[in-house]
Amino acid sequence: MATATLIETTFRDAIHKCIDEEMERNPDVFVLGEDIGRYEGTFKVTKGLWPKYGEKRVIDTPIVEPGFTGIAIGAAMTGLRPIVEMMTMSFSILALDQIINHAAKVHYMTGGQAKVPMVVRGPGGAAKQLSAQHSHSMEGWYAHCPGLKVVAPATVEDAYGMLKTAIWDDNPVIFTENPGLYTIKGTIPDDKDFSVPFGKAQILHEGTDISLVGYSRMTQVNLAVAEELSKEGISAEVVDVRSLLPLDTDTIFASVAKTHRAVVVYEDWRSGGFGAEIAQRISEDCFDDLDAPVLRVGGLNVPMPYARVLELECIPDVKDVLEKVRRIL
Amino acid sequence: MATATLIETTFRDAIHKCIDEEMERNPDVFVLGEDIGRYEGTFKVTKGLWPKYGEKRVIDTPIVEPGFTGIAIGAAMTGLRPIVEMMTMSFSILALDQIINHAAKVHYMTGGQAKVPMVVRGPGGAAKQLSAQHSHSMEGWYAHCPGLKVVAPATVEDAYGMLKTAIWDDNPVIFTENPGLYTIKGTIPDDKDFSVPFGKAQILHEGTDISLVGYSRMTQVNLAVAEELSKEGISAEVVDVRSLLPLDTDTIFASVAKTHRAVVVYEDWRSGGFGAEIAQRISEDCFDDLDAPVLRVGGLNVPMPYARVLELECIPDVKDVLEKVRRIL
Amino acid sequence: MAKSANLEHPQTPAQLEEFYRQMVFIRRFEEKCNLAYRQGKAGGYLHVYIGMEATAIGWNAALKPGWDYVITAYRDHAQPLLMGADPVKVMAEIMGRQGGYSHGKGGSMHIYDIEHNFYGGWGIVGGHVAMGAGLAFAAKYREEDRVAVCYLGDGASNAGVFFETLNMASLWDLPVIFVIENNEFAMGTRLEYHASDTHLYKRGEPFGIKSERVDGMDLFTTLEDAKRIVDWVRTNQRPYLVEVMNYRFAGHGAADNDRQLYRTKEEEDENMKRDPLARLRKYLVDKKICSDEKLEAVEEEISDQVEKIYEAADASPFPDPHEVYDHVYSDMAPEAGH
Amino acid sequence: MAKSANLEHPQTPAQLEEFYRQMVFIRRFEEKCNLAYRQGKAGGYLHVYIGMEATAIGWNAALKPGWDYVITAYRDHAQPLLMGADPVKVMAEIMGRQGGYSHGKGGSMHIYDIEHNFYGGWGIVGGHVAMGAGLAFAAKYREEDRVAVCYLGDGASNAGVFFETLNMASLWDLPVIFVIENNEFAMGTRLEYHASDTHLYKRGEPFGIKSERVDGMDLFTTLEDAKRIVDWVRTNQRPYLVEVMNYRFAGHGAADNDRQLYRTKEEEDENMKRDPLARLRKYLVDKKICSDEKLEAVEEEISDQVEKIYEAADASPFPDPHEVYDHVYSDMAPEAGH
Ligand SMILES: Cc1ncc(C[n+]2csc(CCOP(=O)(O)OP(=O)(O)O)c2C)c(N)n1
Ligand SMILES: Cc1ncc(C[n+]2csc(CCOP(=O)(O)OP(=O)(O)O)c2C)c(N)n1
Ligand SMILES: [Mg+2]
Ligand SMILES: [Mg+2]
Repeated sequence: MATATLIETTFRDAIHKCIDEEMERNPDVFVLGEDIGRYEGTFKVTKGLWPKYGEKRVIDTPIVEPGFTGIAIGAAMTGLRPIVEMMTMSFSILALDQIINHAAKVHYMTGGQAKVPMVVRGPGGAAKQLSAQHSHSMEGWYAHCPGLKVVAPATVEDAYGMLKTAIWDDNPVIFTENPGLYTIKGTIPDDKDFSVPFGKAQILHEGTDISLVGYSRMTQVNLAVAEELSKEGISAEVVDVRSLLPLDTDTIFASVAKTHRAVVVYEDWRSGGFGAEIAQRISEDCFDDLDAPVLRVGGLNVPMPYARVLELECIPDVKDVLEKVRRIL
Repeated sequence: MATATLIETTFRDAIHKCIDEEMERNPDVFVLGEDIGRYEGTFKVTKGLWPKYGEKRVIDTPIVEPGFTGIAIGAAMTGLRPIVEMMTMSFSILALDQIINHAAKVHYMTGGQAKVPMVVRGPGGAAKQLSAQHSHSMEGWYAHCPGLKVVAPATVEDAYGMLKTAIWDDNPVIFTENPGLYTIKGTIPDDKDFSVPFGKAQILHEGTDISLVGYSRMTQVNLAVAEELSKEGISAEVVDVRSLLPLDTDTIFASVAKTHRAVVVYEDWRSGGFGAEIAQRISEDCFDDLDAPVLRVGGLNVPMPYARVLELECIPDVKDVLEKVRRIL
Repeated sequence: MAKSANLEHPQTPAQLEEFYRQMVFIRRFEEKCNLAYRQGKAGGYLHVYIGMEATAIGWNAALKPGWDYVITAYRDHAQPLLMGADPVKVMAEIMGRQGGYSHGKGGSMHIYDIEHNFYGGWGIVGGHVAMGAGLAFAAKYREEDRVAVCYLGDGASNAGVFFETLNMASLWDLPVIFVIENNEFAMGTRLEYHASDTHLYKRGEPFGIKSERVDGMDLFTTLEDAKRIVDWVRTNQRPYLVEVMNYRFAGHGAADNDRQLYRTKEEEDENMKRDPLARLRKYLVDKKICSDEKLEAVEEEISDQVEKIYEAADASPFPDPHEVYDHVYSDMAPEAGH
Repeated sequence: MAKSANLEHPQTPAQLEEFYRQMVFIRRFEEKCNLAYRQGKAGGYLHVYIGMEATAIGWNAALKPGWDYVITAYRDHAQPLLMGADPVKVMAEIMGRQGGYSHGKGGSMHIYDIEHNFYGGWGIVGGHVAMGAGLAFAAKYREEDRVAVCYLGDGASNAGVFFETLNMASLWDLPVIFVIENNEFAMGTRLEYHASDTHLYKRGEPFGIKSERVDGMDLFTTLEDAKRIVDWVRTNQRPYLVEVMNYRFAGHGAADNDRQLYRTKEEEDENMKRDPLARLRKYLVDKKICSDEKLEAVEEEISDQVEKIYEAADASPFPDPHEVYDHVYSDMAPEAGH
């Protein structure tokens, strides 16, 4: 098996490249969303697509998340493959009825007659001082809803490869991009057919003393924590969950079986976030392996405040994770 | 302290009576929702209020959950106390932006200048064969969102007393009524000033061998399980959580400290439901007390199917709880 | 406003008989559904189309079978039956059986026959409307001359997503027809109590959408209106909004036994005079297109047919419990267990 | 359409000078905000009102201070300043300080001054519109003759909840005025690309709501229109929809440096001729109501004032970290910690 050349790029550009390639490959793929065409997208992910593919396949929509998401679902039921950009995932709250009550249930309610090969993607989580209404982490709620697949990549390679899988998938996929990741650098294979399957967690840093389990930007935080701990001679294993639904518990449990300790880290509000599910799975299934309770680090249980000093209080960081790690080491 | 006379009534009538009394007491209290006036409400909870209070205070709305919820929030910000009936809580999905992004955040975003003394209530969870779009358990998602209070009574007395608290509360309260509870019988004190505080779980059946933790209709299932177990000489303690946000972990942990075993039961989809949060709290905080992993019983991770035989597969019942109990006893 | 029905109708006697058969069939089928519900053979929410038949029949006649798209809400038995669906599979679905279109997963509110381009069958009031425009979007995207008909109720026409969709349908020139079936009630709420202006067709106008109100209880005018509008939309590749005035004779759903809470017996009787079935029958007999005996024979034949459909559906087994996990995803099973 | 501005204006010289002061104040305040943003003293999203001042000033003048309600979206500095808010507290909020109206929790998009009946300050496009009707609902419920003014953008006027609200506002006779500020753009999307019919005032018509389009760049016509409409709504206890044609001179938000992606320099220059501030100034000078020197003195005075406001705001400390838990609830703290 020949190894593909590697391309250096950013998280943002990897997503862009993936969309571009799949639009080239398959005329059924199109993108729609607010300000994604002429204005190039608020986070510039779709920059260049409108000049290249025209307004037929790069569609600037009015600011009506329920409406344009519903149109995408209808189109997808006939076999088209829309990629819906949410300007931020926070705004997908307005389209939840369409996503959860319609897209997610079409295959089931039709008894398998219809499929919804649609991707809903966009920045999810806090950016910088966008306040309470623009900083939601929505992926946990989506991951609770059967019929959806939900992924939250943390690396450039996964952004590229998992979006490929998302676009090729015949089911509705929620693809969340933490805005803090857009500028991170990494490599992707120079291979249009490269993809990263759903339902596989990965070990990004091997370790034996404690498992740090997270997804999306929190995996980057966990990597920094592992780095920090290694200076103290503590060997942390970083488990990047990356696919919330389906969830790869095998990889997570295997790590905990090895380390006997785990901290689950997520940006979403701590209470009732999907990290509770992951943590409880470990608590349930690894009961005999655990030398300490599974701890969690989540966002503070408050609406996101504007002032930077308060906002930084809310978003989990290295210090917060370290603090929990030390409690059980 | 004189004991008030007890009145026998049903869950439905207790809610009705509470609303009626509070509308009588306080002219700022009014109700709005679909078909609640002339048509008496689909579950007949508001029957009789329209003739008594007129269309000014019992408002039949168009079928526009976002719109009328928003109007209620605006009115509440000026100090009125709307009770919004969702015909079913499933439909509140359409109003999530108004509830989560607006009502829940008003107090915070205004820095305490404005309050939203609003109650959103209605039947939540599966009724009978209402299929995928009408059978949602929404309370777990609400309980995840700071700024809301979320309660899920399981008994007639709590329906009455917690709704009093909800109506008196200056914050937005989600009050969920499992449709399977409407006809259960019980007693309430003959006292208009009676109330049940939020944030207090209760022990409805004392026991020493295992804690069965649940809320809403699942508490009734747990009571039946405890009954069943007692025949076998097993002493189960039934912890009725009833208030999800705020959550009374003290009572739950005290029970587990005594029994050393717990099963958390909820009707919502198992994966990512609020039961995961409750279970993980126990796993985390009662680590040293636990003799077995905390297990969970949740709804199957599938959209609710129509056929009764399939629907009954999905909804947790006595048998399902017993099965989990036996695994850890 | 509605046109007068005093026309020379262009249909042949054979066509007219066929329309009569369709109408009787839907009426009997729906009556059987109501009966099945009362007997506990169907559950959940079940909404019949009795009284409104001329609308679906007239519009169906204007569409290209197997080509154009149709979508509606939960009052969804008539459309698939007219589009070529297997009535046994429709009835079996209503009865929650393995042999139903969705193998018992959908029920009365969620009938789909994708093969015949009937896209359901939806329970959230207003929720399907954007998807209806999405069907038209797909036709346009593929440069096919399909038309999408999206039915919705008077109650649904207040839903925000409907207006969002009107705007985009017009902005993007989508070949979609919004058929508002104004049957004067949204469940127990009378039109006047839910719509600030009861002329619902006006709602298309601010979006530059051709919009009009027509009678939906007269088959002949409906046939004409539908043909005219469908042809116009196909040719002009623009959306259209039609407010169809009809009336539901039954309660909102099979469980609604409280009609007196929102309308009087007198009002119902008055509206029964508009019964599309009785009117078509009278026309056929008056114009000597069919004899009374002939029609009686047809009616009996159809009653038998519906009976057989019911029996065949009832012979279909209930789903097997393990099927609960099928079709959550197209390519994987959800995690099992409680 | 907009009326001509060639009127004899009824305002006294003192009133006119006061309007000029308001307009200069808003202009300078907003310029200062943009500067603060560029200097990293403000963050997040920040949207200024430059170019649109005549609208808020004209409408504010028609309202009863301390009685009527006002609500708007995230472009929300001008309204509270006009309604009596403490400008230092507004600026401090924009800078995320303890001394801000929301103690730094809201920021530029979420200004509230409930004491003066300014109800925000909202980030979800269209999301506040129903609440605006709710304010009017409350006034009516209490049998007070308050009017609620609900501003929204051209982009927001496509949102479903707006139409739901129009219907209920009319159905329930709510004294609310929907002021659509049509500044021709929704972020980077030009009106023509988001609205199928660009005459947005038509959207009130299907609901039986009196609806019209007016000029929003001329202070004098705005004063007249606003007074006429506010009085009508107060008297008739019915909703009203006004489409106000204005233009934002700045980018969508302080971070929008890509105006050339959606409009040309020529177009901007053309619209700058409509500048309400320059026009009012010219009028005052031409009609010899104020001398050029006088106005320059006023401008300088206000620049100083804004500078002092900025400094006072900047002197306010940042919130203390523990404040993060305050105001989640009115009566309890949320669970603390990560
Ligand atoms: C979002 C939502 N809210 C409420 C309901 C409950 N509901 C079901 S049908 C209905 C009335 C709809 O009336 P209309 O649109 O006129 O259709 P019709 O039943 O007359 O055909 C209501 C309120 C629902 N299904 N979805
Ligand atoms: C529901 C939602 N979708 C998208 C956005 C992002 N967004 C913020 S402002 C804006 C444009 C709104 O334009 P308009 O309503 O015309 O108001 P203007 O900015 O011109 O005052 C958009 C798309 C949002 N805040 N909320
Ligand atoms: Mg109707
Ligand atoms: Mg605008």
